[in-house]
Amino acid sequence: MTQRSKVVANFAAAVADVPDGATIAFGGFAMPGTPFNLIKALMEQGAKRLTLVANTTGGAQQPRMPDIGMLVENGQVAKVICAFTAATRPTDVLPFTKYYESGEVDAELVPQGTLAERMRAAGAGVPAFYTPTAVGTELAKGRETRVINGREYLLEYALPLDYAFIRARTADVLGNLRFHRSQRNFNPVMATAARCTIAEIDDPIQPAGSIDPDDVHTAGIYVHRLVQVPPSPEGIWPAKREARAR
Amino acid sequence: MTQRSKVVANFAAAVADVPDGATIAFGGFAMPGTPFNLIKALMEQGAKRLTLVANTTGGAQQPRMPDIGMLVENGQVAKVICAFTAATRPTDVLPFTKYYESGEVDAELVPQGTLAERMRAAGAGVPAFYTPTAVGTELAKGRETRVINGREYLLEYALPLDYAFIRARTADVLGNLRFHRSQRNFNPVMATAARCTIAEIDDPIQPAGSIDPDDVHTAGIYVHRLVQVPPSPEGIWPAKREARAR
Amino acid sequence: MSETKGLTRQQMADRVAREFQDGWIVNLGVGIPTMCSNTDIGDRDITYHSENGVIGYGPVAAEGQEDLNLVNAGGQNVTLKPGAAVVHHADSFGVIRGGHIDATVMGAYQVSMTGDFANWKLAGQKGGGIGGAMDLAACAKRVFIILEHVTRKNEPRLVQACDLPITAKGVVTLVMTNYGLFEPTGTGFRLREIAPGLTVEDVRAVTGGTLTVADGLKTIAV
Amino acid sequence: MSETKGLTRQQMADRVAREFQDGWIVNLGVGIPTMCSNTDIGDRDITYHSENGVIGYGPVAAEGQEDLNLVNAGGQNVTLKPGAAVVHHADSFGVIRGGHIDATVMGAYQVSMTGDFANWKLAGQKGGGIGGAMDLAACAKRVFIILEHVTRKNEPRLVQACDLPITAKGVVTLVMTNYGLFEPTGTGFRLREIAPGLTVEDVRAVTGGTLTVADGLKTIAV
Repeated sequence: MTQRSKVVANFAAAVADVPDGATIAFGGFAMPGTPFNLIKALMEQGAKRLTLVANTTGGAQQPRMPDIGMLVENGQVAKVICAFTAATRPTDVLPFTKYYESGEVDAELVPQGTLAERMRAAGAGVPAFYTPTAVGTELAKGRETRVINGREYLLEYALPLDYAFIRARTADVLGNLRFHRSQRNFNPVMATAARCTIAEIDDPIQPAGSIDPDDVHTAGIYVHRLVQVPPSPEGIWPAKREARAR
Repeated sequence: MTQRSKVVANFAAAVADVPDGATIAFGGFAMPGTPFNLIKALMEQGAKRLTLVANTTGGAQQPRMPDIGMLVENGQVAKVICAFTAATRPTDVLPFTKYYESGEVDAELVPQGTLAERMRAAGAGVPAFYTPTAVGTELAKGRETRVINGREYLLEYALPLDYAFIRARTADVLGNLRFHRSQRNFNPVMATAARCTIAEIDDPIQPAGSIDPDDVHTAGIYVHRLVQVPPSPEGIWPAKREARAR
Repeated sequence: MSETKGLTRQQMADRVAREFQDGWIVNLGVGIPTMCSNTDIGDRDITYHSENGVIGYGPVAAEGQEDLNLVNAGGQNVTLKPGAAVVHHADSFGVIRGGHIDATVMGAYQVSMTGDFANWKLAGQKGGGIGGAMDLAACAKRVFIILEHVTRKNEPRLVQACDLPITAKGVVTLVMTNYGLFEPTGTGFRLREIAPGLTVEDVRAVTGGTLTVADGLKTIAV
Repeated sequence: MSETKGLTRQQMADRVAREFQDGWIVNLGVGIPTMCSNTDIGDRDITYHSENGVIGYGPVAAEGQEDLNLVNAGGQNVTLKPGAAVVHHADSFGVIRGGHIDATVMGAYQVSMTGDFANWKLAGQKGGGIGGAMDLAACAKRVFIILEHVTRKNEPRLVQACDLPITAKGVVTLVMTNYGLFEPTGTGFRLREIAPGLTVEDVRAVTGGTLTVADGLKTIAV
């Protein structure tokens, strides 16, 4: 049997087919697991009227890395689905906030756990579920709730994706992935929810079967394209500094 | 800081507090991952009017291993929640079937994926969810369905557990677990759904931190008691034969 | 009991396996379906998935080479192919319900011309054996059924409407029997290929509902 | 802008940390709450959980010793304690929603005497910053809030009813401010412990709703 490699030559090739209007999720929580190189490639590719899904819109840290806020500034974005349209600390101003406040870009604000679960549901064929989160808040206004065993829950729908852009430490050519530490975050969940998952990989991509089947974090069936992150400065933020602080 | 060990001296001590009327789930799919030693200990402990949750009621293979059917035969069981009350092949007769058909024991027949998802939901704080499974069948009769995006789905409720009895290959004293190959099956899911998870462990239980945090299959926060499986014949089915067939 | 006509069990499995396309993820049910993984389909790369969370298993292990903690849906000790991955049961049914299975192959008692099928409960039985069949039937992209064409009493298993409790409604895309390869059309069964040594009239005599015959009917190569 | 009275930020965190009981699983929010993990609470074994799936993290990493791929909820490079485990985001919020968090500690703009609190959206703001706060607030066994007792305009943050959009209703079990340690009682705030150098009347003057005082009111040890 042949086992084809999913490795794509470069980031431009990996994102070339993203059409206008696509829904794309981006892994990452703070820096770890963020697909900086794919975001940069998407800015160059130029697809428009995108719906983006991510924890935050970025731009909270300096120096600024490629983030969703830059795609917004680049005029590529119609809507963002995220857990923060503004910073937690009111004195921090996110670049995204002014686009949202001015109405140039739409946003759907979703509690972080609900965001993760909606994508998990999409990947797992669950079209809707109930959650206690956000009951009694402004986010629940006018929405369907249900009392189960004496407690009120909010109905939430699955969030399916066209693309997931993710980042992992290790991959084999079939797309089996391993994440390092908190690099994992949203990445495995988004991979299950997307029709096409594109992963940028820190370490040299390995032959099929190099990862023990018990140690795979994301199964290759969920990953469609792999791109090796080249050495810095061409590749962004390889982030290889690791303490042995155990 | 102290880090207490969750290791219990023996199986009898591990199951001593199981009260009459408890709901207990048992991991395992075919032989791998089945907590044979805990089942045997529960037979000796004698708790009654139990509700048992498992994929099957056992008894399909010879020689017969400790299984749920034996707990039924032992007069300890009020109800079984499972994906098989009878064998797939009508000519195979499960020991459980006659107890069910005679009305001595109640059963709730649940599709296997729904069974797993109901426990996953209980562990993850989702009280109910929709699934396409079993729509239009006898199992859906009289039950609530809902059309979402043009497709009909069945409402299913979380299945919380008092106890989960599971089996893993590797553990540290804090209850972080790793499963070998298809030993994993229902075990991690049941662990999240139970108020008290008891795990029997194949290999010598290791000091805290012996398992790399990226390689933990079930986090120790979900595991309350560990019992080392002693060497055969005292310990049942260590099942250590492994091919290097890669 | 009628003499078994047409294809053997392995020949049925072989013919179904030849439907699998390169890159597919396939779930094989207990019994004849598991025999599909023995079939040589050349260069095509198929990932076999099993309900217990094994993604990418291979042939049954050689005697003495078994890993006793590694089984397929039928409880057989299988091997793993390079690039295999193991997940837990909820994630494994996430693969299924999430629509990631290209084809599922199952046995059945009956299939109807509208694509319903029954495989979990016999007439008058209390309870039954569902396993993962309802999840797979409702969610796989294609549902292939392999079954003997007639019951031991020589009654058709391809029927106008199932009288046994169904596993799922309108999902069957292909039906393989020892008599031939069929498609439920909604108003009947279309015979796509016929077993060697049988005539269309042989088939029609033991098929419920309406039988239509594909243009240029082929004989199954065995 | 008022002069800050009473406890420092670290003293507030220290007092809250001393509420943690042996064996608890605790989630610490961004800001003052993360300072709880610096507090020495002796022999007690606490497992710190962070929204991004880290279970069992320890102190912030020493300079030059950071693992850049390991952060807590505030984005700080932390260390791991022996026995730590990492899970993905859906599983991490499974820990939260499933009721496995013994206590969550968060900052807030306002807390009401019925245990509502507000920490995601300012008056007139479009959108906001929710993060994991609503999940944690709705599902943790205990919700501890740490906040400055008054706003920059010297207005109370402990109020009869929140006028900002709430994060969750009736969930707050303990409120820590620079003025003292309080419990929302439904009909007011009960002052359990007071900051050194302050009187009950100092506290009452800048507290919304009704203030009651615990029998044998203690002064917070700093």
